[in-house]
Amino acid sequence: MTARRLSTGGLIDRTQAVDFSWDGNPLQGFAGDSLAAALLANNQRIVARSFKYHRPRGIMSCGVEESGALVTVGDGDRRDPNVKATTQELYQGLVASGQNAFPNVRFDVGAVNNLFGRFLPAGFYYKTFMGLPPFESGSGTGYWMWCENIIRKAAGMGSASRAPDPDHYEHGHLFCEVLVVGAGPAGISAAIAAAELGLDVLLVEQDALLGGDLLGQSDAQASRDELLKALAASGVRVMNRTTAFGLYDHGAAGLVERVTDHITQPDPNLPRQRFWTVRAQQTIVASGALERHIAFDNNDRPGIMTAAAGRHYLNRYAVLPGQQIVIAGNNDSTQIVAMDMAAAGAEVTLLDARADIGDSTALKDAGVQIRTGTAPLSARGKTLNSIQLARGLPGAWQADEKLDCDALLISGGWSPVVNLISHRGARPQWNADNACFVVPEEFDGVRLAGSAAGVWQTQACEQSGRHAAMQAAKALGKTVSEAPGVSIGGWQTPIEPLYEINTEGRKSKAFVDLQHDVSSDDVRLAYREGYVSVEHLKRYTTLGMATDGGKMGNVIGLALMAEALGKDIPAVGTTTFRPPYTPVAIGALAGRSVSEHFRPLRRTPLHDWNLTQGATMTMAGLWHRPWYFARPGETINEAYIREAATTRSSVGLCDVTSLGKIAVQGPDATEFLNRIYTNPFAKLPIGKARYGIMLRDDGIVMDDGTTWRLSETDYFMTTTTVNAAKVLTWLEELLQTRWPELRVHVTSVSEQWAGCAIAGPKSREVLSACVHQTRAVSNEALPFMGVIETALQGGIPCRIARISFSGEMAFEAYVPSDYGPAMMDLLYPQAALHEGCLYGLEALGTMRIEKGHVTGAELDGRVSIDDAGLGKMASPNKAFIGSVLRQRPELMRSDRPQLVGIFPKDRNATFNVGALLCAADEISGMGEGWITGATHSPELGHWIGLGFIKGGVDAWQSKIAVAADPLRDQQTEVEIVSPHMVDPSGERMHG
Amino acid sequence: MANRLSALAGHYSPGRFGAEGQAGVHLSVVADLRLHQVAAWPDSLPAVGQLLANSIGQAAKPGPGCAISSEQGAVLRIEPLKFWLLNLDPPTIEAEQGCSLDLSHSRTCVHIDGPQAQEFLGRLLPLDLRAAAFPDNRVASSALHHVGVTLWHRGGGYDLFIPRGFAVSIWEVLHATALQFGLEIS
Amino acid sequence: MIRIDCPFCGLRDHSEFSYGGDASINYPPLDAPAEQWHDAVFLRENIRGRQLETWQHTSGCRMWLNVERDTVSHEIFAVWPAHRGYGRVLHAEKENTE
Amino acid sequence: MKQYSAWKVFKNGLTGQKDWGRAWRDPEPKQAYDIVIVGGGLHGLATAFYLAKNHGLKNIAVLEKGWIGGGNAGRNTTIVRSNYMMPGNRQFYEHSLQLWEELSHELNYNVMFSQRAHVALFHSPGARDAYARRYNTMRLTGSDGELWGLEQLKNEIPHLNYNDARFPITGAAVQRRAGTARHDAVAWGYARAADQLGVDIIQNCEVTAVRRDGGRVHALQTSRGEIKAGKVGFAVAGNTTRLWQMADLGNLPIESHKLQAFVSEPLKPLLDHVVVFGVGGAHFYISQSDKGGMVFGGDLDWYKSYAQRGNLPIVQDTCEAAMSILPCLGRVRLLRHWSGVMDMTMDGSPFICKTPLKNLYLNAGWNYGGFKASPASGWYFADLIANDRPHEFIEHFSLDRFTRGVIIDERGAGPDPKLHG
Repeated sequence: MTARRLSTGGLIDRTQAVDFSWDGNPLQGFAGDSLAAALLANNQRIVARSFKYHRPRGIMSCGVEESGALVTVGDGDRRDPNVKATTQELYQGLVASGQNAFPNVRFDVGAVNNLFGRFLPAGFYYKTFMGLPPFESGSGTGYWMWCENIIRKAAGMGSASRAPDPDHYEHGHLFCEVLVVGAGPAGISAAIAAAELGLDVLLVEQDALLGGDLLGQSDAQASRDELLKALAASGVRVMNRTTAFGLYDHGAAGLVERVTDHITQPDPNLPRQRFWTVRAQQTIVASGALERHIAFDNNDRPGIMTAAAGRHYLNRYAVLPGQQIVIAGNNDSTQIVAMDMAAAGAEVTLLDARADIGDSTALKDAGVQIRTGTAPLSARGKTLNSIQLARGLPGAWQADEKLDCDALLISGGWSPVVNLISHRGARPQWNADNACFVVPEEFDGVRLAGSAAGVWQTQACEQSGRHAAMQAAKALGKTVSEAPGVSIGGWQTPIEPLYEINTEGRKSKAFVDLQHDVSSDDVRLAYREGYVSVEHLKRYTTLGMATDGGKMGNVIGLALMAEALGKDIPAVGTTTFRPPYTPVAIGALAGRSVSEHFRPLRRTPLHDWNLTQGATMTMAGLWHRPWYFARPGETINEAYIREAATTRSSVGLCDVTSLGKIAVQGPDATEFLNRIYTNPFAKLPIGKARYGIMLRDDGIVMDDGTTWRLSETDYFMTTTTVNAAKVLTWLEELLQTRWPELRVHVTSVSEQWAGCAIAGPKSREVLSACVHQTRAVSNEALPFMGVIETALQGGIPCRIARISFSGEMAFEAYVPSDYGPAMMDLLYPQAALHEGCLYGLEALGTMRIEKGHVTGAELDGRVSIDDAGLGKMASPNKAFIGSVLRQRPELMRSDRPQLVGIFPKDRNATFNVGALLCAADEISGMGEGWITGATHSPELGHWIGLGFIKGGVDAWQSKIAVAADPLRDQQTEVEIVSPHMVDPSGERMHG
Repeated sequence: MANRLSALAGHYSPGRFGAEGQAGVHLSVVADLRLHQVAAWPDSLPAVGQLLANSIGQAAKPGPGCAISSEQGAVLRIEPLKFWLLNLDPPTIEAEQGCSLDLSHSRTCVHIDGPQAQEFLGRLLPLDLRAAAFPDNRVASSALHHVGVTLWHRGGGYDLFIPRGFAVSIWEVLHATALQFGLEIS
Repeated sequence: MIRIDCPFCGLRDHSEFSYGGDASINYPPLDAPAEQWHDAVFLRENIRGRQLETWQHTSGCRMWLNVERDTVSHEIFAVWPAHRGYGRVLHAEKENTE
Repeated sequence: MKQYSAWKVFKNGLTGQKDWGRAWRDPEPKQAYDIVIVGGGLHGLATAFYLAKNHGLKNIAVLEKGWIGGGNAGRNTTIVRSNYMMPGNRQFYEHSLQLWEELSHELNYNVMFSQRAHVALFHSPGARDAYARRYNTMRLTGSDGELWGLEQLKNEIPHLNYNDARFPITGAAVQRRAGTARHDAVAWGYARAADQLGVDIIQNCEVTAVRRDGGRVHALQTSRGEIKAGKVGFAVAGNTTRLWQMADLGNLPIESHKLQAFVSEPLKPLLDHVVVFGVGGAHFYISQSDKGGMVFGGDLDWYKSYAQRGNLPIVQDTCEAAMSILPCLGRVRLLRHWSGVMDMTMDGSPFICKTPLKNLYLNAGWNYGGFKASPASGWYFADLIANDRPHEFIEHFSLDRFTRGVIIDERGAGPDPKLHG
């Protein structure tokens, strides 16, 4: 008989029994329990195994600092590994199990590691596993990887599901004047005070219940009720089950709200968790303090927990942690714990390392046995059954008698939770009087209050909260009356710093970081090996790197290192706390941007129309574009070859909406275009379009497209699909930062217009049957590169340019987007009369390769205008963006790779994009060039390609190159030809 | 005249979705949006603003991030030198004064109201929508699910202008997010 | 989260903005000597501390801004439109409302 | 020389770990050294090691302002690969990978280099083609590389998102010899090995001024006194600009940006490869550490910064990317995120070069890629310092490449540092 549920008291609801399962066994708790409380009430002592040595572990705390009771909650694809049982609310049907153990946590074969523990000190793996033992002989990584395979399986903690997480999450945004973190006495007081000053306050609490330390006090019910009543009346927005996990620049905080983790069958409309981004003008952190452990032999035995945890289990959950309880500590906070335990009927012994603990009358009256100058030296039993005592002063202990007990409650002092303010860059300072790290009262709009600021007494914490609220209000420009501040501390008798208890020469397994099995000997080993800075200590021993973030053990580790160095703690330093304060589900941080909504899908106005016509889609940036329109039984290859051939012989229609479209307007629009394009725009007549290339500042090609002149001051620019946003931003940057004298506005009109290319010898016939006035598209009215604004039948406004990417006579027609499908319903039946077709990106690619037109595959950000064979478009008569740096010597070399066409020597052969072009006698090394495009050319009747090769066509006139593609075991002899492989003189598009 | 086809046509159906009880969020699609952009130069901005205000019978142009509206239409100040004119054609403007541009088809407008409309939008937009910060007739552009959108607080509800190509995707996100509040689509 | 007080839109998250670069660079005339262009395009003072930089409010009013910011603490000291004409307009309007 | 081995571990287990001495000495700085390397990160330590090992040089010091390996050495996602394509980069990173393969033996320190394969996912024919060129270049220059089709990928990594990904995965480009290593161990291993060859590793020694004697560096003023130096090498990552300006050398083609990294709670084996993906404007890489944490990262924070603190938008972006390819990560919890300061250059490539000062050498500008490069970086920087001329593989890693117009930009992103993440 050890831990047990009391029949009265606590904040649980005894009318609501809750069934749950632990390691396959049905157990019962009550509504209001945490999983840890329910396990304790059921006297489950061993609930976990440690990381490295597989030592049995029990419940060690009642909160986020837990390093023992890590369990797996849920099963199947809703399995959550590494859950701290102390923070998991119990609900009907909860399924929990032990982890990192086989067959179970009570009997675990992995515990054999504990026997070999002497061979597994900190960092042992850096010294071995390199090669064959015993002397590490060999070479390469094979032996290590063989060992690693075994080590990986042994390491890790819980096991995550490999199935997709079936739940959903969301992100939300909050704004407030004051954010208060933590709803204990300090936080609630701060929130009320700030609200009373007229401020918009948000109070967040990680626990399900508000009250903080009051929840663990035996006599605080009334004062808690009073505080909550005042809070409810104050207008403060309160969020419980919400952890402020990180503070970021400029008053931003990250919160995670656990919406349904405590519910058996949640509303499917609710997300499992919400990630909130808060922007607060002022932040008050009242995140409390955490009680520390002490290092002594077997200090990790189930049955040992912090004193405050014991008190919480008793007063909040009505679970008495033992019958024979020993409480051991070095500060005043253990006394009330002892009295509460005694009042609940336990046999209580209070050990205090200090010789003098002040007035102990009340303790004695309560029946508590007191031993001053005494501390636990060693714990006994697989689960605690007794302790060996040590007497004397800290630093010089002597072994003393044995004491039977079934629970040991420890208080090694208190660490204010300064994590959040530390995220912002505030450096904690060591306060020797209170043996803890504290931070400045204010740092960049963040203030601490209550025990987070090192204030120990409830009343003082409330005062500290009010003071912080006043200061925050003052910072926000409110006139406030001064509320006195509260000084750090508040104990009757000073704390006696105590980090480790041992006697001279005695072997012990005393843990500093319990979750990672880092012992006091490991810290001393790190010291001997020279890993003495905090960062080295932490990384070498893994101290503080576990899922509890070293909340209980970090200070002990620092203290032991300081002792080894013969220095004080500040000389060793403090570790930097990183967010998140407690671990946060990756799903919550991703919110709704997952699966098909990872990024929005951009649809052209013809999207649904294309699908109706049997389009198979492919990606182009965020867009979906038709890839090909397979007829029944056709493969992709058959489809694109038919589409390209049909277009060249008759007519084809293609959705070109995704091209970027920018309205360039204003009196200086012409001058602007003349500066950004390499070729001249000054004399482009109204009603004409021109192909243009723009360079980056460094002279490399940025983008290309056509620009149509609609009026004296009005242009319509197209860009490539992928670069549309980049080009717009670039133009805005130039106009607003470099050339403010130009009166030009640029506006994206990509979404305004639906575009269709009509290409092929029959294109004019198709178009003329659809426009309002047939004459509008005659050769005279609309010559090559001509532009008109007209209307399609049914009065659909339409702008048309006669431009060609395919090399055929072709038009691009644009109508306002909502009319896009209507345009297709006009064009497609007309095309069908000529046995025309719809074509997709694949056929588009075929035709542009045949013509040697470049796309993003060629213009990859490393290619100069000369490399692309477009050097003639760089005007020698004007300066433009990039005109100076494009002439740097390496960029002007004649042996640079240049754009070429590629034919297989054997016309039946093929090659792949991404193959390297090599000289026939040297198929190795970096190669002479590479292939950027490849297709079957229906026009030529064989495979063709585009690519770059050193020196270009001229250098390879009579030489055979090899397309080397070892990735796909292919090697093809190729001829290098002009990139203009079909209709090089351009008769068709002009015709 | 051919009919306009909304980007959302075929992608939603009216009805009642999600959590039971009173619907917290109402969504509806604004049909046949008429939207022109009118841009001015720094020195002509006051005059152009005045012209636009007059065109809807109002006395003064809207300041940054604000809108003015009347029976005839509305003027939204969306960028330092740019206005959106809703529901009427823009007055003629010389190039020396500025330029205008028809953007009627470039945006899909979804109207959002209902008792939890503000809370709902708080799940999606990083904007301070508290009454003091975003009163009626305020306009803000921001990013919603990686997409640049414009929000106009109008008559207790909100008009959300979404780039047309993203309308379906954003609609799906709006729909999924609204379920927890109880969603009514009309 | 850096919060930038856009002169047009008000205080917004930096995720609505795109960082441009060093605003102290004076880009030379388009036909300036190559050395000048080299220095402007490739060299950076890379200040550790207060620097002048550009941002664009891409998801907001699309204005290019000059921002004076500390590159260590991320504190922002001033924000104003990069284009002086925009600045004049917004300043005049602010005067009128105040 | 105290050799580490299984035998030593066993023996010390019996004798209470009494026999382990300092991994490296803690010497007082001397008044003068033949060579002083500033920066006790991976690159500086590796340089010192190879100066002693390959070139037989003595009288070398490494000055570190804090603790060795405390900068980006300990802030990266530990990925090692050589899938670079541009001339110079290709040979350099391949040599680095070869050095990695023997590093634990060379240093007698287990750096845990695990060649578990680097799997770069692609989602479109265009992306596949771009990888094909890159990986063909690797194959033809003696490295390894493969293209996996969807079926093979599903066999190797069955729990990627093949069902409802916004950008459906269509295959992967794979380098099997690539993998991960234990970052701290690399710093400590180099330090210990260099120390055993006589290099003085001096921690808590900050350079506060560079004393010039005309066109030479005469001495370095430090927080531990003035140290004269025959030759000086800078290898200080995020602080390059500060030292450069201390030497009164003007501006560099470098901007400091920060990059965040992330680790989850430890889990039993969940992912056996390094998986990388980049599509739709996202960029993401993930692997699992031997301890069980999922180690991952994404893009730069997009603005210039010297702060070693992350910010929320990138946390969100990165987790979105994580979920989009490994949807089982939804319930896995992020344990920590942090950030490092990167020397971002104008073309995403580094500098290992001579400087305007005769005896000053520069090693900088590692952008994202410094961890994998560290062995070769040290190797070639040592070679440069010892021989006073660049090896042909690093000829392009010079400061004048922008004047000349040499393009070794692996991304083709152009002269904007933030785009080279």
